[in-house]
Amino acid sequence: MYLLFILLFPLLIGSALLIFKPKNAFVISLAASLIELAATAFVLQEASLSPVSFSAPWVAEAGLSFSLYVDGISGVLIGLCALLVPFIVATTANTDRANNSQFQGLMLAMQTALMGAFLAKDAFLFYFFFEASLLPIYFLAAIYGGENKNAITFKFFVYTLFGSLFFLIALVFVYLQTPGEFHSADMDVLYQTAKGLSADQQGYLFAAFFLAFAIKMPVFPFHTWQPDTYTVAPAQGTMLLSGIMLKMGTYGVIRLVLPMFPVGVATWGLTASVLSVIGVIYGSIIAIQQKDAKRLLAYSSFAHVGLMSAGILSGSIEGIQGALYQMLSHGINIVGLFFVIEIIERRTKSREIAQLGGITQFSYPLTVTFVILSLGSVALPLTNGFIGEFLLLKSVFDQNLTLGIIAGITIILGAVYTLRLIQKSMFGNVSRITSDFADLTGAEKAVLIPLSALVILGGIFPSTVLGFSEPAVQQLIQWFK
Amino acid sequence: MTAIIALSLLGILNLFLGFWLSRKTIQAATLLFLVGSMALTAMDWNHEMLWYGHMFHTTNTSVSFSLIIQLAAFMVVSFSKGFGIDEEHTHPAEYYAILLFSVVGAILMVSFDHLIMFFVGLEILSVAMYVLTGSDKRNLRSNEAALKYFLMGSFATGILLFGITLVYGATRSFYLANIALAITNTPPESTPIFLSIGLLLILIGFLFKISAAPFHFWTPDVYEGAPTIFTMFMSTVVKAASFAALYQLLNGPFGSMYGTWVYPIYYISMLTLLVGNITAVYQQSLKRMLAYSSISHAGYMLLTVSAKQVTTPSTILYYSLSYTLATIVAFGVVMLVAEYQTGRTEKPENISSFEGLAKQNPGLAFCFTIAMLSLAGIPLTAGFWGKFFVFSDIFNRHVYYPVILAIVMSAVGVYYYFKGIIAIYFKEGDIERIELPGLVKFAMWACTLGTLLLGVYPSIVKNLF
Amino acid sequence: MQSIPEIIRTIPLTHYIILSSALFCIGILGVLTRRNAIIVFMAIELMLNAVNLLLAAFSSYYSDPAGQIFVFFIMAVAAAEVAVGLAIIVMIYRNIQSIDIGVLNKLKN
Amino acid sequence: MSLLFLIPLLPLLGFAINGLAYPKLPKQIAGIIGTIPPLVAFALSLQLFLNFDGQAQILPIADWINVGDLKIPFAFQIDQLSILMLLVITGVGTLIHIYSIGYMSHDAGFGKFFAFLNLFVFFMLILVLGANFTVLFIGWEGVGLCSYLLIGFWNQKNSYGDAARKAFIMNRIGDLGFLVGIFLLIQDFGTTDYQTIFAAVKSGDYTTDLSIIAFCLFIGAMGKSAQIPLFTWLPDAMAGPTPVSALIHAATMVTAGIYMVIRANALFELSPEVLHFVGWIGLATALLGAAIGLFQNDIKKVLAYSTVSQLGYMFMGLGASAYTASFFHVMTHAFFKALLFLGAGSVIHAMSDEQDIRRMGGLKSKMPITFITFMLGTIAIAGIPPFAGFFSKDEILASLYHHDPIMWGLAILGSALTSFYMFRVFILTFYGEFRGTEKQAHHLHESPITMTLPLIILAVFSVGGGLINLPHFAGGNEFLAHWLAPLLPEAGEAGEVNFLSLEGGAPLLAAFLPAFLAIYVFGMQKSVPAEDAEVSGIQKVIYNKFYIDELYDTLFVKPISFLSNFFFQVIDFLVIDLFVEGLGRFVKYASSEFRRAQTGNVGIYLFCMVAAIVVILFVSLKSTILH
Repeated sequence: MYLLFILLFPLLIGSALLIFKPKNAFVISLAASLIELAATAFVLQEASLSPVSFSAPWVAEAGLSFSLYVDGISGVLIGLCALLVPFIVATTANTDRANNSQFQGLMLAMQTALMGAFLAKDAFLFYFFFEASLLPIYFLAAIYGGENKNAITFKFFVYTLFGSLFFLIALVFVYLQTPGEFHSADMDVLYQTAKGLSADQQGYLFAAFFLAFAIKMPVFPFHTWQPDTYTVAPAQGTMLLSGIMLKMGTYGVIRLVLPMFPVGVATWGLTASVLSVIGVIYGSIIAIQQKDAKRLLAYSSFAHVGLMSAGILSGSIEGIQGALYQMLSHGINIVGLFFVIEIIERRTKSREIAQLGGITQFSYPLTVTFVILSLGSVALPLTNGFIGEFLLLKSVFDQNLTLGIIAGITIILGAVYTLRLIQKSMFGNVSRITSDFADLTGAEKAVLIPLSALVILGGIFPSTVLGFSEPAVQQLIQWFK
Repeated sequence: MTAIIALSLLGILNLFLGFWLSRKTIQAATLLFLVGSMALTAMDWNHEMLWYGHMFHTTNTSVSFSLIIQLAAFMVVSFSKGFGIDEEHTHPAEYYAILLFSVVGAILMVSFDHLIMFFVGLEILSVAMYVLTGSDKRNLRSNEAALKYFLMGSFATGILLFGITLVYGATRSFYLANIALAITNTPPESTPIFLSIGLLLILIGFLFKISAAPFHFWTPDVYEGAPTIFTMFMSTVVKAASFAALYQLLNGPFGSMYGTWVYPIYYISMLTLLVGNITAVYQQSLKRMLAYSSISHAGYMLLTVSAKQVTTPSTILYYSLSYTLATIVAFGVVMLVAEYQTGRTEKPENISSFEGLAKQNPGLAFCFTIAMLSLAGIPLTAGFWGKFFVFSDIFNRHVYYPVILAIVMSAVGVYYYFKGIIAIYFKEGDIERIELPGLVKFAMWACTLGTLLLGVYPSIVKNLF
Repeated sequence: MQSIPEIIRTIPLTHYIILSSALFCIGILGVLTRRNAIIVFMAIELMLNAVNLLLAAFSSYYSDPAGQIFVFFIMAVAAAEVAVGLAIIVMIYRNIQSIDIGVLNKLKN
Repeated sequence: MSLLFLIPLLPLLGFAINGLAYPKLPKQIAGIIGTIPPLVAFALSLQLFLNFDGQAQILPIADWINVGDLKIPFAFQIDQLSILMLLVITGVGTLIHIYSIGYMSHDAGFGKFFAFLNLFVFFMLILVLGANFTVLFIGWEGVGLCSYLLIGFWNQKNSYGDAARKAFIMNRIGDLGFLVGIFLLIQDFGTTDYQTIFAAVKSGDYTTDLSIIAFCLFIGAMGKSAQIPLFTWLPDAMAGPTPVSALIHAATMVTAGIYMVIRANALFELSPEVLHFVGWIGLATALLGAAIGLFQNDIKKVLAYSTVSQLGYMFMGLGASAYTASFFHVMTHAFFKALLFLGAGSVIHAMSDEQDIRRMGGLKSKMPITFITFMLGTIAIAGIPPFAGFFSKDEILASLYHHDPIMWGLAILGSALTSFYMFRVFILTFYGEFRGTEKQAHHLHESPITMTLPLIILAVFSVGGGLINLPHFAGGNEFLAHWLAPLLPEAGEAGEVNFLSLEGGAPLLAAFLPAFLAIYVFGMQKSVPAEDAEVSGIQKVIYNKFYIDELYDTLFVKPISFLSNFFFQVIDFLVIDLFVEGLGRFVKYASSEFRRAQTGNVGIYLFCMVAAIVVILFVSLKSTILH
């Protein structure tokens, strides 16, 4: 029942905001997201003892049930989602979006879609939310986006939808193989059924599933929608996209692809890993010369997620645990980093790296938090990013030595572009547009400082999360092997 | 069953009311009649019965389809306030009466047990549609549409009749049950060849009615030329009724000839999907685009018919309902905006006339968006489940290529449906607030909420039978 | 004195089928080749009559009145179609002073 | 022992206080808060050292990464090696903190500076205390971070920022190798714990080729300890404040690579080819560094290349399995190089930030303490007995002599070069005429006590540091060798040295002759190095560091920049996206073609229908008709 609450509560408040258009949307939205966080924390507390589930009949005649489930794996993701949304809401403080009830309402609606995808136990319910999440984010980006938003967001929408249609068709295929008059799309049943398919079928199905998730993540070469969309979307939209939404792709691979198609993964996993690793290097290299800070981060996110994908596809416990942890870390880091860029853009009206400089002289706290978040992003030990990347690189390395080393180059390239961004924006000479840079406001600090603290805490106490997810991952691995 | 008698009588009554009552009252009366007939129809629920010497058969399936048809008619009538403002030349009562009659025809089409009954129903519906298409007498486009529809429609009727005749020749009966018996009892080698020919010709007659490629050519022209309110009616009622009838024929008497009819249907549905979706992309007129969209939806539904699963009738029902709800809203909004834009812009039905609609008319924009999403098959809307049920039905047949094409084409579909959404939300335009009469508002929101409800909880309809 | 059905049965069924198929095809050809709406319409009527003929033949051969009853229905419906069809054609003629179907191509693409 | 956790914790605390309170805290308080942690840590380390019972101890602090079978705890290991490192880090660290109070007193970023220094000490302590390679890696990257922060400390200047980034990135290249080494260790041993791994290695309980692991780890060391080919960052790192150069880029961080190899000596011992490689890399670096050092005119650059070169010596020692000797040199080098840097800092401080030795001269009388201590440092590094540098370097050379005479010979050459350029710097700085501006001359003064006190203390150690491992022939008992013996393999140490033999005599000659030569050239002839523009020929090549930076720029930086633009503008936009967008365009095109079928002519529509009917009938009934 709690699960139902954490699923529907944001939507409820969100639609109320959309319909009644109250004046103080910001307070309502923030309060709602905090209540959601508290409720989720409570659920996670329960889930750390044993998995929590909820089930209700849904489309009974098609064997679909409205079943929600929190175990170690989905718990991490709903935790991430519930944790980040309050921050993302808070980033609107003191802007004209703060009391824009439409904006806030769409964000909360988005939260429900994301929570739903992570909570779903029924594969179709997952798909349902997987696609439904496109709508609020599409409108967020297309209404509030920047230059050339129509074409870009449209491309994003059609592209991702296109991918997920293949997922749908493959899912229907497996679902129809399930026993019983009405079949079933419960994930456990699907695992069982899919395992019995022939190697060829597993291969095709793997490809269809992975395509959808690869576009969502994105994995090379299905990424061309991503930098544009991240750049054009409003900061909060970008945060939702990169912080949480892309995790639906990685989560989908963990939740569905690995347990359903072990043979498919065995046959095609390496190919997919290679693509992922190409993305890691490719994205990092492109990021090095980017002129637009937001686009740089977009490519860096592309690079990071490639490593997660490769780690997951290695099918090892380190890979999956590392990916889960990295999803959490990456979410925190990238939200913080995009917010830093947003802050700079608010004050200077520019994201052009070459035009910035010397900001540290005006805002020490901004510099410190920016550096900490960046360090998380370059995976320095004792930051959250290190734990994830360490485990991920190890898993890729164990799977294939060469691939692992190539993927490892990311720690070098990551440092190259991240440090460049820091230096050109924070350090160096003050430029014309940064010459009257105002220090952080209280609301901005209230976002950046906790996020930075999380970066460090995450690097020191990973076992809280890793221990939480370990049993579920162990179970998955058992099944996978 | 009593519904068709009631509707026929009420239709005549309507004609008389036209002498005395104002337009508004007649509209209200028509709505009332439809509600009444729906109640009568609903009374047959769970009372399976044969009527008129076994020529008419009420089952739960037929009752559900009848209800959808009447629901569609109800919504169309609700939207109809704007039709025939020109009092001098139009007589609204006549159109309402014709609408009611055509509903009778459609109900016959979904409940027949005898080919004569089917033929009569089909012709009542068709002839009524010819009239309605041409009802805007002064408008050359409407004239042209009517003539095209009429010529091609009666041509298709000829083909269909020849098919029925050949089947009769081969099976010696017009009763569906007897035809089925005759086909199964005749050994394949002694089956006359014209049985197959007859079946195929009947099928072709249907393919014309549901506007499957390459028998779809009339659709865009007629949909565009006809007054929007009747396009709305045509695209919903005719389609639902034809699909129900097609299913009943193919899976009833001709079920054992699966091998003969299924391959043409596969290929034709693929061609339909391709033509409908691809051609829609380039359309500038929203109305014409919706016509192509209707063609493409015929492709999806044809796939289901070919699946021949236990779940097929409920899938067709669900799909028809979701398509009906969305289409009514879509055409409704097109109609309202085009009415507003008439005189303001050159081509009131073009997408460009819709730009900026959302600013002053958020409700209208929202309903339109939901309709488009549903047509595109995005989750949260009824259209998603429609596609889902179609795919799972057809997959049960282990048929893959048509499905893959269908998937690709639905991505193309997203492309053109979103052109409408982008226009109303993200393009600059200065459309003022459009005042909506209460009935229109009601119909629009009812359809929209219905779409959403079905999108979240499809079981309400899907497990009716 | 033979009854009419018996007389009908003196000619093999195949001949009826061939005859009405031929008529039907002539009707189709007429539809395809003519540009005058009235003539096209007449050709369609010819197709319907081919059907009627065949139905009557089958009906006689099978001693089943249903076929002939169907003929009546077809005739009735055809009459209704004629009424509507001619009205449409007249309407068009009034508007453009022509009933050439080739002229009507405002709606396209 | 229970207070051990305080040793790294205190600097962390200092960092936290100074870092959080940075702009508000007054400088005096910031200085004290910054200096106390290393001081207390030094005291604790000393106590640890004195009470050490010879048994290595593992001190688990907390669970860290636990995934499946992989368990990596936060754990400290206290043994002979880490205790000595603790002493060096906290000891030298404390002195440099004290020195910085004076040196940085005019700087606006005073508090921040101490925060970073504390953070560095923290990471360095983690590095040496870690009980497994992963914890070592925390420190390893952490010191890299601090190095980055401190090199770019004066962040307004873009070239400093570039130097900082260069240091971090080159270190990261090495770190990747190190990381791969860690992964290989985990693959083979399932853990990164020192004790487990070394025990397994010693008992032969391993499956993979250890030399690959050793090689990967050594790549890490090459980055951190600035060996060829990853050495170019170290001279650039002199952009940082001088105390940083002394602490990080001379005394402690750069020796982390040596520490790591000594720590993992069990692995390296079983990979002789890697050790061989280590030796040759060390030798090449030593010679290259020394050669470049010959012609540098920036006092800090000279010292930087000297550091590169000395690090090369240490690796040479490792290559000859002379772990004690190398570690000995680590310690003495920490003393005299820190001393030299601090002395240089004192000079620079006095010269109002002038670093070019051609603008100095005659400072002897103005800065007596700096002069004397710098001289002692110079003598020590040149290897003149009985100063610390002599003993440690001689020990390395002696073991090389037994290991590989060619290497030994080249090492002697390097040693001679060292002696020459160090005396060159020394003479040019302190003797002769003052060659700076009037303004600088006016400002010249001896540094404050906070700066000179560390100089004096370090000078004492530079002179007497040799006592730590005084060989038997000099009346010592080789304390260091005995102390470290439990951790090291049996063999590899040199025996007695005879000063009349080639083995004993050559190093002495190499120390003295070049020194005299330098004194003659720069002291008596009073020649001053030429201005930049006048340099030519081979000298120009050397002066420009053999154009290695330019080479790297052409080989790596430019191609990657090119690739970046190429990927972005060509692959992304023209290839991949064109395909994606092309699909859309194709659909549009198809649409525009398809719609032409809709001619509007009923006749054609009907014709299509009939044609379709014929086709359907024909195809469906083909088989039936043919039968």
